[in-house]
Amino acid sequence: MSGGSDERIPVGPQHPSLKEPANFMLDVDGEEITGADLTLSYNHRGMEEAAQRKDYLQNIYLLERICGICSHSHTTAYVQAVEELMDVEVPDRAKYIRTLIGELERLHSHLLWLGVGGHEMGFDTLWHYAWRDRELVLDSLEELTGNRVHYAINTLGGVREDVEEDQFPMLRENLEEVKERAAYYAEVVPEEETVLMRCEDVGVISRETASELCAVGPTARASGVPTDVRKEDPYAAYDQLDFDVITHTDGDLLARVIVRLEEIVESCKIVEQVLDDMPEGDITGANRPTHTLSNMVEEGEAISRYEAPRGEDLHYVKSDGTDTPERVKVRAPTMANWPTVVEGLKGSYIADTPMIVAGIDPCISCTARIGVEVTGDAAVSIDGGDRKLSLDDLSDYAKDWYGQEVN
Amino acid sequence: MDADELKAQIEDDIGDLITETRRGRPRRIEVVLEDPDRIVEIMEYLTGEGIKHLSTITGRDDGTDVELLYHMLQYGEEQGDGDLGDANMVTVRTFVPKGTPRIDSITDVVPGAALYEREIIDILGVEFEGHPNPDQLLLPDDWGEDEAPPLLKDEEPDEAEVDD
Amino acid sequence: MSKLIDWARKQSPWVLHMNCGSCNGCDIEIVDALMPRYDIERFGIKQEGTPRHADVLLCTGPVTRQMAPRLERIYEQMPEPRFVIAVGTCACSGGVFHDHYNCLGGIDQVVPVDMYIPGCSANPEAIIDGVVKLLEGEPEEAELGGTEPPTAETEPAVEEPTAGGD
Amino acid sequence: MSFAMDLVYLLVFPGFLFLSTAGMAVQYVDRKLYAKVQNRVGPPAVQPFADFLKLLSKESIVPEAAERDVFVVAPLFGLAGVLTAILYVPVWGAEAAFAFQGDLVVVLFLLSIPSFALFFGGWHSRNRFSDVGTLRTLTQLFGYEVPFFLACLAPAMAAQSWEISTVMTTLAESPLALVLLLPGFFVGLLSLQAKLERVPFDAPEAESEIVGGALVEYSGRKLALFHMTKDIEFVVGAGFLSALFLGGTAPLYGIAGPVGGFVAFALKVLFVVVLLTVVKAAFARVRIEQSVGVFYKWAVGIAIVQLLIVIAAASAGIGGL
Repeated sequence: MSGGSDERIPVGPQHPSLKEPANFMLDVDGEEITGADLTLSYNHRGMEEAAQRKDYLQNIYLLERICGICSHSHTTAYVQAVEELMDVEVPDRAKYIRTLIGELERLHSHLLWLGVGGHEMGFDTLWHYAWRDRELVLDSLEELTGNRVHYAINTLGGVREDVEEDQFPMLRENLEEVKERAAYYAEVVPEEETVLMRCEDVGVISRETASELCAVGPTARASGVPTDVRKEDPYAAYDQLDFDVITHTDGDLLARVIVRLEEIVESCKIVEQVLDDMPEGDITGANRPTHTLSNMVEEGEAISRYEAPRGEDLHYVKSDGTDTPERVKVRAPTMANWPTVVEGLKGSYIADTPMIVAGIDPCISCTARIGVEVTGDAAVSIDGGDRKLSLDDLSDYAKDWYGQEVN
Repeated sequence: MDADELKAQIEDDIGDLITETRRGRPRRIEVVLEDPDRIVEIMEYLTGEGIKHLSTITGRDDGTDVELLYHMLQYGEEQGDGDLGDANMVTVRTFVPKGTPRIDSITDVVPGAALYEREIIDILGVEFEGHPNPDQLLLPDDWGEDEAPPLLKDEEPDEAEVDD
Repeated sequence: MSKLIDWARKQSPWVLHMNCGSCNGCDIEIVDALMPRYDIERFGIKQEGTPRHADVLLCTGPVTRQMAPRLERIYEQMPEPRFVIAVGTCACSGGVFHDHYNCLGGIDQVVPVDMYIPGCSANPEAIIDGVVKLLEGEPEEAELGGTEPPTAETEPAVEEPTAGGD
Repeated sequence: MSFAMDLVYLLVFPGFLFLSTAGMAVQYVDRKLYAKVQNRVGPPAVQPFADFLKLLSKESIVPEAAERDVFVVAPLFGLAGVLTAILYVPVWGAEAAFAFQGDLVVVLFLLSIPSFALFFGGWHSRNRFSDVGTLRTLTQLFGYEVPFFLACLAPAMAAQSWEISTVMTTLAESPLALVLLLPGFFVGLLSLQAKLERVPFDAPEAESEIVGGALVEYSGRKLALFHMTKDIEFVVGAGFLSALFLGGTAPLYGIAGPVGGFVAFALKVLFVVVLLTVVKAAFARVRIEQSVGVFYKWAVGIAIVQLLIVIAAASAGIGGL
């Protein structure tokens, strides 16, 4: 990946534009970025190793804390994998409730990304507007599950809380407001001049590169690859709902903005359908006391896929018949999209790096959670004063470089 | 192209390469590759058939050798836009002896595998032959050479207290 | 004169947010506090990018091994008088990651902490309550577990700022 | 006697005391309006004063890598430049505190001193972020300085004088001339926005990209001085533009004397501030090479057209020129 250029510039980790620590190494040849590499060890908390020491129920609590934005995605994917090994039948109502919370999570995640994207561009007004509307979605989630961030609604065999009919009017009202705001953004944002200057044909990813690098979610769909787990491998209640997969062809940052905006409207439609025909019935299939659920898991392995807001989230669970899993593997969507960032950086301006990185809506907490066993206390080394420049430090470097070029 | 037809087609095309194929849930096909050195060959075959999307590589240490699972997906666009109904998942399972944990890297056939392979290098110490840039991805900078690669079982978790 | 300086310090606490390996649930709740609905700017709180400009360091996450040295460095760069607030259960005690090999379990393992704000993702009201209480000069309550959790009747600190309101 | 008056001019009325309070008022209006546009509540009126006082009481660190003397002097250098500039802008009557033929060029020079102060301070604080921040400040300085000078040339040519007071009085008589000078006013506003490094031209201190730009290493008293310099620069810049393009204290000083003149001046400064704050809220940040591009392609073009209009108007004798 590192090009033949003379200069290798470390960027980050204490970088303000990325709310989470990730470190990029950019190979720079003047203004052009020829190669990029990344290390993610800053957010590495050793989830999977810990997951092997906790039983199936405790793991729901742990895996929910992988990421603050898509916590429901991880628990649903994990629970669906374990349910495959438990031969328990999840009732329809529980499936509908899972879909409802999943789509509300997609709404608040996309609105969050729209705001952060605006902030990256310096367009703080968009940031404030998008996050103000996001509060409506968080209100709905708090109404349904009692918490704004980690909802803890999933359990083995179904959901822990039921939804009542009298909550629906408030949800519908919030939804109406969000849908109207999303339509407003879809109309205004792609037309705004300075947004175009920062987004149009920046970090372009062609359809071939996207599918070659196995990109997932909105990042892939913005380049024309129609991949959406809700259609390909329907889970929860998605087979009984109709919605379409939004794709775009240009594959640049603007396409990613537009795809996410239209997906907000699509998610609103899905939530309305779920509210309209929410079936009756109980909310968990395993009619046993919860603490005994962990021992119902037979020996075997299972893979489950889930369409998280950022793309396909894959959970692999292998059980050896005891109440603790033998191996839990989580591949979060952002891990699949990192190569597209590296590809998008190549040949683009250095100053666009924060925008391109924000383009895939990176969730660094999802990607860095591999298990490690410590045997001794390694000496803590503080990285010295090597040339750690911030992302846009480099455009100044480019100016000097151009200077020599011209005279 | 539903899962059974795909399974039948795989069996007669590359029957010699694989020991057995299993059908779990709908759309899940598992293929056991007996000789790890032919991983690139089977990958070339699969990508030729349109199974190009590598979701991830799962590594597990089962005591004697390291088990690697390549989760591949049949991509939607082969079935035309919009019709994504039957994207089948083909999992290739292969075993690498712990003594000589070495396997060819598939990055030139599936470029998206680079990061997943680096993850396995970090946590299981498996060496991927021909990987373009195998340096550390996930471990902290001060992760000494002497410290064992992460999920290898031979290292007993000594003082990390294991809760109930 | 010192009374005026105290008032000024309480009226304009500049905040630097640092993520030490958190799941970004609390980080987003901190940013939520900046947004129109809660808008901590009405208390004079402004978010700053560099440690040099900041008075209060808002830390989240259970301090992964890789982030510990950087947290120390950032803390040293902040000019006196400086405060540290641990936001969220992970920052207070390591939370669900307390027994992980790679997490040091809580901000107070690395830098002295003045105020603990519990909550698995502490919601914006709790964060505002914590910051304003710290500045109202009640640091002595800040032993582990911090002030009592923000129960219903301690309404979020929306009362008029000390000197003439806006 | 006149020495005492000069001292009062310098220190009290259009000088330090008045300007620092005006600077804080302008900062309050700017932040409050910005918050309201984003329908937030925004800071209390007392906030700028509290920020300033708090910064004075903070420990102000001089990094050992930094050049000690330049690092300390830079903020004062900037403040001095801006404070003297106000003396040539008429604040209450037809005449400024000090006026002489050519004071327009002097004010243009004095207004760019804070950018140089920022450059020296940032460059000598030996921090990677501030290195880039300072060089970007300079890059952008070359961008907006040329169109700014051209734009200010137009009213001077229209009034055939280099003295701000006479330019203001002559232009005030013929409203048609002010209308003709509108393109110049637009370029002046654009350049002032870039001079103050506000969105959309705030690449030099882009918070999300290079943390704090040139001011990264500053803290305590010196940071307070820099912030005050920027606020005062805003007031003086707005006053200067309103004097040249909007007739400054024109209509009221005749009728209501000095107080009326001052009210007119204050209203026009407020108008410029509100205009620039709405611009700040409505746009995203453009990249540094794009902002320089905007200035060289668009601003210089409009300024030249503006000059042609003035020449044509003068030769045709319309607009009282």
